[in-house]
Amino acid sequence: MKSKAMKAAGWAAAVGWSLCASLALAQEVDTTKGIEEYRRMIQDGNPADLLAMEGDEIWTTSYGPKQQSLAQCDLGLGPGVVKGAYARLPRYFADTARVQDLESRLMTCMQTLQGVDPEKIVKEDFLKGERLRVAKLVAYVVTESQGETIAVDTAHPKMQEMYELGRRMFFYRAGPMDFSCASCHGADNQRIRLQDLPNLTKQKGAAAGWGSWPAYRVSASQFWTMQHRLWDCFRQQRLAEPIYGSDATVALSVYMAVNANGGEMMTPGIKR
Amino acid sequence: MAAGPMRIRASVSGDEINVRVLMAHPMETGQRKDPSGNVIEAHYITDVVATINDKIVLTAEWGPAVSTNPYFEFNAKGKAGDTVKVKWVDNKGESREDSVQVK
Amino acid sequence: MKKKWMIAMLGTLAGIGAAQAEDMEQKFREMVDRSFQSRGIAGKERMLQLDFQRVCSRLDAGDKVDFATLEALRKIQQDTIRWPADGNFFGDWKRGEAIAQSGRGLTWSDKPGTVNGGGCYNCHQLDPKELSFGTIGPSLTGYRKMKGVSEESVRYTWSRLWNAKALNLCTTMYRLGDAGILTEAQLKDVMAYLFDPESPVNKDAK
Amino acid sequence: MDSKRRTVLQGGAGAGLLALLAGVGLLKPSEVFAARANDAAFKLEKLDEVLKALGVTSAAEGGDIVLTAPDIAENGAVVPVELESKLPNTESVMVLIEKNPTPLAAIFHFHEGALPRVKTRVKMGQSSDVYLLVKADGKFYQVKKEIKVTLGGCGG
Repeated sequence: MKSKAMKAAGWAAAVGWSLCASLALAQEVDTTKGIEEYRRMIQDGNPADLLAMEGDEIWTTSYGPKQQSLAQCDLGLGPGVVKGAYARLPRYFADTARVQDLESRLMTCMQTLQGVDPEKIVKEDFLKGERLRVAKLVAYVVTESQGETIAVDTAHPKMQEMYELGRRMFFYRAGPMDFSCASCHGADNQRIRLQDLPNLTKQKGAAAGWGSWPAYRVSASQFWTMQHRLWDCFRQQRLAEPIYGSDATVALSVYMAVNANGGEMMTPGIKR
Repeated sequence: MAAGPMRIRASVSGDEINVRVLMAHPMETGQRKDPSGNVIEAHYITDVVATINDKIVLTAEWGPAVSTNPYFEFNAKGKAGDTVKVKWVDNKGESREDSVQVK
Repeated sequence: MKKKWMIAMLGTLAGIGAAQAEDMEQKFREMVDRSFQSRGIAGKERMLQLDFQRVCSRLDAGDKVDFATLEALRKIQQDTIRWPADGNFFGDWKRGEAIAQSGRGLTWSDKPGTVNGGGCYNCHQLDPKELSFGTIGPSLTGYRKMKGVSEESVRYTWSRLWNAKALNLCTTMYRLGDAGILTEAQLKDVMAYLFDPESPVNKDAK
Repeated sequence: MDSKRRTVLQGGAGAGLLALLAGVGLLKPSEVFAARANDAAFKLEKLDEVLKALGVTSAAEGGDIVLTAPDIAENGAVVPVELESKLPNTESVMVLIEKNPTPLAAIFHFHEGALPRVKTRVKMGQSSDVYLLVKADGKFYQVKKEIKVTLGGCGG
């Protein structure tokens, strides 16, 4: 009979609390080939589809102090147009006079159409409260761009400025480990443990990275938006917390998305 | 993720249908702890029933080792227009049923 | 098409005057200031750059930095190196292995007082039996044989762990000793993991 | 939209739940009390005890049954497995993961009209032998496969 502690330890690995645990494996396993086979096998049935279904309902359901749906939300292609919208974000929006990514834009729509206070969402944690609603909307919106070509318009001067600010943010080293985004994502063929790190400074890597997020993380059983992904990158860089929807996060998204132009949107992704 | 919607996709090929089911369910083992060290209560689907035109074709018994947000796929004799119904029941007595018409 | 735009933009950037470059730098600093906040043990002050971090960021981004500037900053890093107080470089390789495997510490989700790991496997191969290793840094499998056990090699390794920036200012390798990521005792354990003939890093290396 | 009905039915425990199941017409009265018929086996911690509880006294190796799974799983929380039997009169397939705290993961019962093939995802606490057990014509058959589990990306 196994002890309770042993049982707990056995499950701990399976459910991902011990993220740093790692098992020494027999060398003869062809790791790369095995991992590729694994990744291929989990592509079917991405649980992000479940959130996308909920997001679809949320989009068309009246909500908030104003009891309006988001059916008139303009994601850049005109009010209510969702198909293909994500493949063209971030972009400059004249009504807010700002460059916005999907999540900051959704907050604008929720504020103007439904009367939901964006400050409340900014203060929440990921996958909680209103921010979970945003995540479900994100799952829906990005699914509607699956298979589209990434085509971010850089004509507006504000977009060019945000690209430059994003580039600077990408290479910005700071904190106790002296890391920047480029420390992990600035060269080809690098990986942390077994995780491949796309080179986001080049088109191919940027398309692979930008094009496969937001994604469902099987290790956490969670759907992560791009804001969530960036937030956790900064956590692992040992830097301070980026504020939800802040300009630094939007600028980084502009940098990645523009570098990815011409690539394919494979959203929502599914990751280990 | 709380228990929520189910997504059923059913497609026909010859005289067989392929059914793919995705369920929103935490599938908590009851042996996991939250960050403050409290044990998270077991919560998992125990039984699944799939019918085609109200006739049972497949039943399943699950333990907590089925992955969170379960996915499963099966094949059965059938044709376009058939109604595929899937229902689950969990250890807390919650249940959910969804159906789809084979296209 | 994207390339064309990039070139056009680079042209624009090259064409703008020093005043505008200064303006962009100001905008960038303001953006960082309003975009980050303290959380847990990760205070907002972490967003402030040290001199060498700023220069290395520019270098990484493709700017030209003159050699004298880099060399002056490197010398400052070199002066940070401290040798073991008792003159003994080696601890316990088994503890060293646990430190190499652990990537914990210093994030806003870590509680104060968390024992930091070295995170070595995130970037390096060490024990050849461990298949989950990163490739950002070079493989250190068979380290003892690779580097030898001369005093020079031991001191080189210690300084590399204490502050890798002393040898290569803009390396990705963090300053395990200088930045207080590992304690002196932990560093000794990692040293043993690298050098001990019984450590799997060496024993199981082909 | 694929799903025609989306309703969460909140049932009570015990008799209420069973009544509910019968009520929606999914279960015939005779099956009402068959819910997780092998309940006890799911709670056992040792593989041989589980087999005993399932009534398996002997199982033929191999046969026309196939367990398809990756050699290595990048994350033990989601390990894809495909179970297939080509044996006539296959009644059920079972997945057992030897080193899990409770080895029995799932049982699929095939009724008239179903083809004896399913795909699903299971959790594995560590590298382990995984068994596919098939019941056909009242007899048991088994195959096993070792699946290595790794966890990477320290810190998530």
